[in-house]
Amino acid sequence: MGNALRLENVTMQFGGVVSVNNLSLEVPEKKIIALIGPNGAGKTTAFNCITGVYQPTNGLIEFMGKPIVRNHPTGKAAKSYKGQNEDKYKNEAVLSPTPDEITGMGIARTFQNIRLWKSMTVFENVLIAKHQHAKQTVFSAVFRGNLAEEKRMRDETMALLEEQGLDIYKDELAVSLPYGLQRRLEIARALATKPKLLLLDEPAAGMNPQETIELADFVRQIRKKYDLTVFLIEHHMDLVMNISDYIYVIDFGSEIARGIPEEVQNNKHVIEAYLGVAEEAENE
Amino acid sequence: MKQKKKSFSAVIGISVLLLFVILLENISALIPGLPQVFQPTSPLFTVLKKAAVYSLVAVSMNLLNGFTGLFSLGQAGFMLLGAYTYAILMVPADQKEQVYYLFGGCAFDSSLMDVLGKLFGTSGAGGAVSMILSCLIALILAGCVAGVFAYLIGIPVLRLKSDYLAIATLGFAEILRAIFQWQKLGKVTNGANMIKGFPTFSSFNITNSSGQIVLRLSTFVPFLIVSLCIVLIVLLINSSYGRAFKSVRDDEVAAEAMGINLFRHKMLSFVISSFFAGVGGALFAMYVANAQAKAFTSVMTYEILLIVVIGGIGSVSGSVLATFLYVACSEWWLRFLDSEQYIGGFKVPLLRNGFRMVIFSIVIMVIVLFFSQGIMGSNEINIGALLNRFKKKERKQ
Amino acid sequence: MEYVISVLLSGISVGGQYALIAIGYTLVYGILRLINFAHGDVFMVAGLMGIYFTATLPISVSLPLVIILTVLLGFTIERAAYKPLREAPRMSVMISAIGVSYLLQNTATYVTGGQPMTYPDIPFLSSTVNVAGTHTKWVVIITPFLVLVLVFALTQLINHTKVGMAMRAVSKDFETSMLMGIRIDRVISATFVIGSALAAIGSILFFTNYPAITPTAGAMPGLKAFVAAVFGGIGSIPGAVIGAFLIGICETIIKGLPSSWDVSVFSDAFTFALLIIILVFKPQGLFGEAATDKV
Amino acid sequence: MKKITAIMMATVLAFGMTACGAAGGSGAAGGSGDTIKIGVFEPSTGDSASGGKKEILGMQYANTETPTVEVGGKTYKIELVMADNGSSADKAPSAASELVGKDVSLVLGSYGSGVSMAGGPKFEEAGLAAIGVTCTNPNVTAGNDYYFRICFLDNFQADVLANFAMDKFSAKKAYCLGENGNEYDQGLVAFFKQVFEAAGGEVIADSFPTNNSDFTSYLNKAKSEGADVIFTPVSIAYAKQIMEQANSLNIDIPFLGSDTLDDNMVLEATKGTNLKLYVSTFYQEGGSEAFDKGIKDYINSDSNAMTANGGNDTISAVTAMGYDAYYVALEAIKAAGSGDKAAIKAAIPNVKYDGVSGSIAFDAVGDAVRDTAYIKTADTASGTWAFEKVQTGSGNK
Repeated sequence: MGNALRLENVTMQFGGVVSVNNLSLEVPEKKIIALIGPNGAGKTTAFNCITGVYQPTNGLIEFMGKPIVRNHPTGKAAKSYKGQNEDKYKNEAVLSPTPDEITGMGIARTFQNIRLWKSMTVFENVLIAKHQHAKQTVFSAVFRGNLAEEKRMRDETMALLEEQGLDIYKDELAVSLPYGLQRRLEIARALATKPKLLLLDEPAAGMNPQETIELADFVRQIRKKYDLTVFLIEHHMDLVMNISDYIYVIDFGSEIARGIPEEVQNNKHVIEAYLGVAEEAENE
Repeated sequence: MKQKKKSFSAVIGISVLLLFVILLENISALIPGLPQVFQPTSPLFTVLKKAAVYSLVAVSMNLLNGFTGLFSLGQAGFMLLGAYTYAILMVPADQKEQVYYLFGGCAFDSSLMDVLGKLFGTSGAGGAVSMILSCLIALILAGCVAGVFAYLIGIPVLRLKSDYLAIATLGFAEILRAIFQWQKLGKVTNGANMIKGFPTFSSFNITNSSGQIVLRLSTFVPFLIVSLCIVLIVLLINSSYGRAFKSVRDDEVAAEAMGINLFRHKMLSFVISSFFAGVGGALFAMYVANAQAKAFTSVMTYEILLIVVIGGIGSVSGSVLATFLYVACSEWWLRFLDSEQYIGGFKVPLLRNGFRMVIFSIVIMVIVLFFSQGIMGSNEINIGALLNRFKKKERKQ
Repeated sequence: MEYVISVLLSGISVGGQYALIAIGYTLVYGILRLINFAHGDVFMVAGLMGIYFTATLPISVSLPLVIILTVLLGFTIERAAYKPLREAPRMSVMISAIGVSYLLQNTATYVTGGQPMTYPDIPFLSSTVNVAGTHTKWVVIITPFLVLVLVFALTQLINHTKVGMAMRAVSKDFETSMLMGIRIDRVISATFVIGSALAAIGSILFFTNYPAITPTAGAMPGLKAFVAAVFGGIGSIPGAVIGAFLIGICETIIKGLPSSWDVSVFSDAFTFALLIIILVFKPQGLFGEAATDKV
Repeated sequence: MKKITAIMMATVLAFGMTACGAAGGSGAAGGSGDTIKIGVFEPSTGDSASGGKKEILGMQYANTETPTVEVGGKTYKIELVMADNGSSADKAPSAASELVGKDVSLVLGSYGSGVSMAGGPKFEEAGLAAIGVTCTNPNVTAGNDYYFRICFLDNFQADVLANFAMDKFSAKKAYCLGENGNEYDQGLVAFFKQVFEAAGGEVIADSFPTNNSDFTSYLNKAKSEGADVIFTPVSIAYAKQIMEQANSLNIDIPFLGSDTLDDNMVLEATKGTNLKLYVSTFYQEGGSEAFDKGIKDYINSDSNAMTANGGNDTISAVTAMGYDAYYVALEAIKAAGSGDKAAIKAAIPNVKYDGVSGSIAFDAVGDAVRDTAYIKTADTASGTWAFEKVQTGSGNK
């Protein structure tokens, strides 16, 4: 099987600060891959490049074998560019889709600091994620021209909530849920966009060990059930080692190691740069 | 099931309201000797008409500010576009010479009504048809012109964030006003002069052959049009698109990540809101019986914004309720503060011209500071629920 | 030539007066992220106070009194209308500002009876002078220099005093400053005090030059000063000053264009068009810092 | 719960107020036994408040002078009912219906044409006659059978001033400055241009945006273009500003002003300067000694009246016009033989009255038949108006 996602020489530079430096990685289809690294290593920035929140300064991102993001430094950015390979993509067209276009292609994500729609109920939170695939125009929506479509969206949402065990909360405000359920709701919302690739940004942050174990099972379950590829950022070493098929480690924006969990666990660089910090994080 | 019941009771509620308005308007003809308030010339009806018009504009602003979270202050500008579109299209050909007296006539020498008049006739039932039809077409066109301009303006400004968007839209409204007042465009806009002579709400009163009014519809018509528009806005808000607007308001980043095209949805909301502001502007022109750019200042936008806030940002029924209270207070109930009053032999101090507006602005400040949620918060009046409550009470008794 | 000089002169003086108001906007916006719509009206009230005080008191007493009371007004507005809404959404605060502006204008209408009031002659400032063949008031000549002096003093204050440092910290990061033990309320009050004092001085200069005051006299200068602040990059004092001078000069040049073009009516519209262009192409203004959203 | 309480309060307030309004309305209707009410439709807030208040002053003085009218052997007390139209077209209709609701017999006002045009349809609908005092736009009375006026029209005034400019200064080049979007300013400028250019002169027309305060560019432009006269038919606040700035620029070109400039605020600005200001107006102080003395005593005895007049006792022409309007109203009531509004409306066209501002009669459209205007000049040394001449229009040459 091919790669669901492939990053090639991705560099993200803010002014003089290089957040992601020449990052290349592969996320094979139907696998669970993790991206780890200490705080400020550039993990979330890498996610933001993939999901279109940021436009990388240089590099190429492919999804399902097709290039979706491509850029090379120009103008002011070219002068201050500190990364490598700035000429590699010079002659190719710049691709810079907006986040919603990327979601439309089949990549969905969750956020490090949960971003649910606060004034809306659990049901609505998931229902809105169905909006982009709805077959209706403003007119048909206003004049209720396509009630079947609306019903289909509602039914699918309900089914999804039932699967996630969130149906009993459906009319409650999303923010009133306990923390763990909010995380789960965010994942459910992401699933509602019918993704092929799911990006999880620190799904276990703030969870206790018991919840973390549950989460690991949950991630495996949904991966299987929805036939997904999962790419996640995590601090919890237990979780990462437990569920990942393959791990990339970055620090200061650059890759320092990669491999299957056992390899990474014993890697000298990783222990130096990372594990100490991770333990501190766990001790918190 | 629940949804159906809700919409059913809403339809009933609105029909009852409209019937009530017709009745109220004609009650003085049915029962003689009623107090002055019920006479057709009483301020009650003026206030009702103005409030109806303003409530549409307030709801349209709420759609943008309250439901989509776009802080726009361009409402007066879009009203201006609507008012002028309606006015320019509707001034009858034989009045143009008089109205555009400074410019020796208008650039267009015919009007919508004249065109339709040729089709349906100009008197009797044919005249009525051509009048009503041309009014409707002009209203829709008024909205469309405002909508198209909103689209053009939106391309650059909708990328701006909160306050910047507010100040940019405010600026656009001011620019529009300056353009419409420009004497060089006088052949079209009548420059600084007002355009008048077009059909107003009173034109909808049904008269008999000797010119006497048989059935008054001058308050009913704005109510009808406005309720229709507000129903459409509510339907939009409760549709998939409305939910998408709300998600943009709550969290843009999350909305975008969930596949909602920010720009497209903001633009949609902006254009739709402006469309209804344009219709509102045309109705406003019908209410004041003229169109003049001078009226559409930023003060007007602020007034509407205050109404939205008083009613509750994110509540349609709140906006409507607040409009009626606001207009009635500022234009009717508080007027006594403007003239000297005596209680017994005692002259109440401070009361003189201008005092009304001072009190009024203090009231507004109190509401903004202490009831920052407004009258309704983000809740809606639910007619069905109200009815149920009544039923329960009855049962208890 | 004479004509060109006179246009430039009035442009510079208008710009200087906008600058003094614009600083108030830019300081407040820098810290509270609030467009203080009432600022222009505070400016108008300062003008009215000038009229009422000079009617009974000598100028040497009344002008300082105007500045003190304007400062007090600015302080009170902040405490009464903005402070209670510190936790509320930004839109509510802005609406509160609009409400204050409404209140000030209506009260002014009530007090003055809607009459245009005449600002008194201030010795020296009001007397005329002949510059290169054009007559003008001394105030026109003095304004730009006074502005530069005040701006210099202000930058010293902001860069070298404790309050100034706190102000800079708060404008960079509101929450963190709070956590670092900076007394936010004091800093905000200080901002309003400085802004109002400058508005009061601005009002003395402005109304000496344009002596008729109506209740809406503050609205337009206020809005333009805000545009100037945005133009220069909100939060940046030199930016606001340069923006104000640019807008003042552009505006008078447009007004001074030949009548046959009939474009002078667009002098205000031009200001707004400029604002929109700046916002679209360089949202952070000429000297502002670009803000990035954290995701 | 809080929400519900708020709604309840609002509803109670609404109903309470409606009841109040109702009670007030009916009370007024009942009390009309020996009182006749005259509505005063004037701005006391907004841009034209200053002029509006001075006009009211004339009416109030006339009312204290002649508080009763004898009709059919019975003495009726005259009561003035004020309604503030806020100088804006959107507030005017409700102010108009406020008057209609108070059951007045006829209406006087307004200062400013825009508000008169916006309020006019309300009066027409109610069958209530209105006598415009100083609304000079042709469109006020045209197309409205119920609007009359006792002042001359814009085109007449512009005509007079253009002739004066050519007669007195042999002017060849005139610089005209008006506010953008103000129909009064722009109308006068346009008519002035017509007459002046027809007589072989050259006109440079310019406009400034609303709320402008810097006029130095415009004045310098006039100077550098070599204008012989500067025509500034602007409202009081702008006129004052222009005079002050012209003084500091040492402009020695004569200024021509319309009736709005006949105001003691403007006069004050010219005191002690070298400015030459000529205004056309309805009334010249000294025209009627009895009136002059009476109104001065009235102003000096009442602090409110003093404030309304701008703090001194110089008589504005609008005050004299307000005074005359009151007496025209009394004549109309006498001619009608009752306080009935329809009878009064029918009587007005035939009313003839010799007022302090000249003799007043109405033509077929409802406009006053006037063929002369007073031109007066500001005596800068003493700060008073000096009579210049009586000027007729080109039609009388």
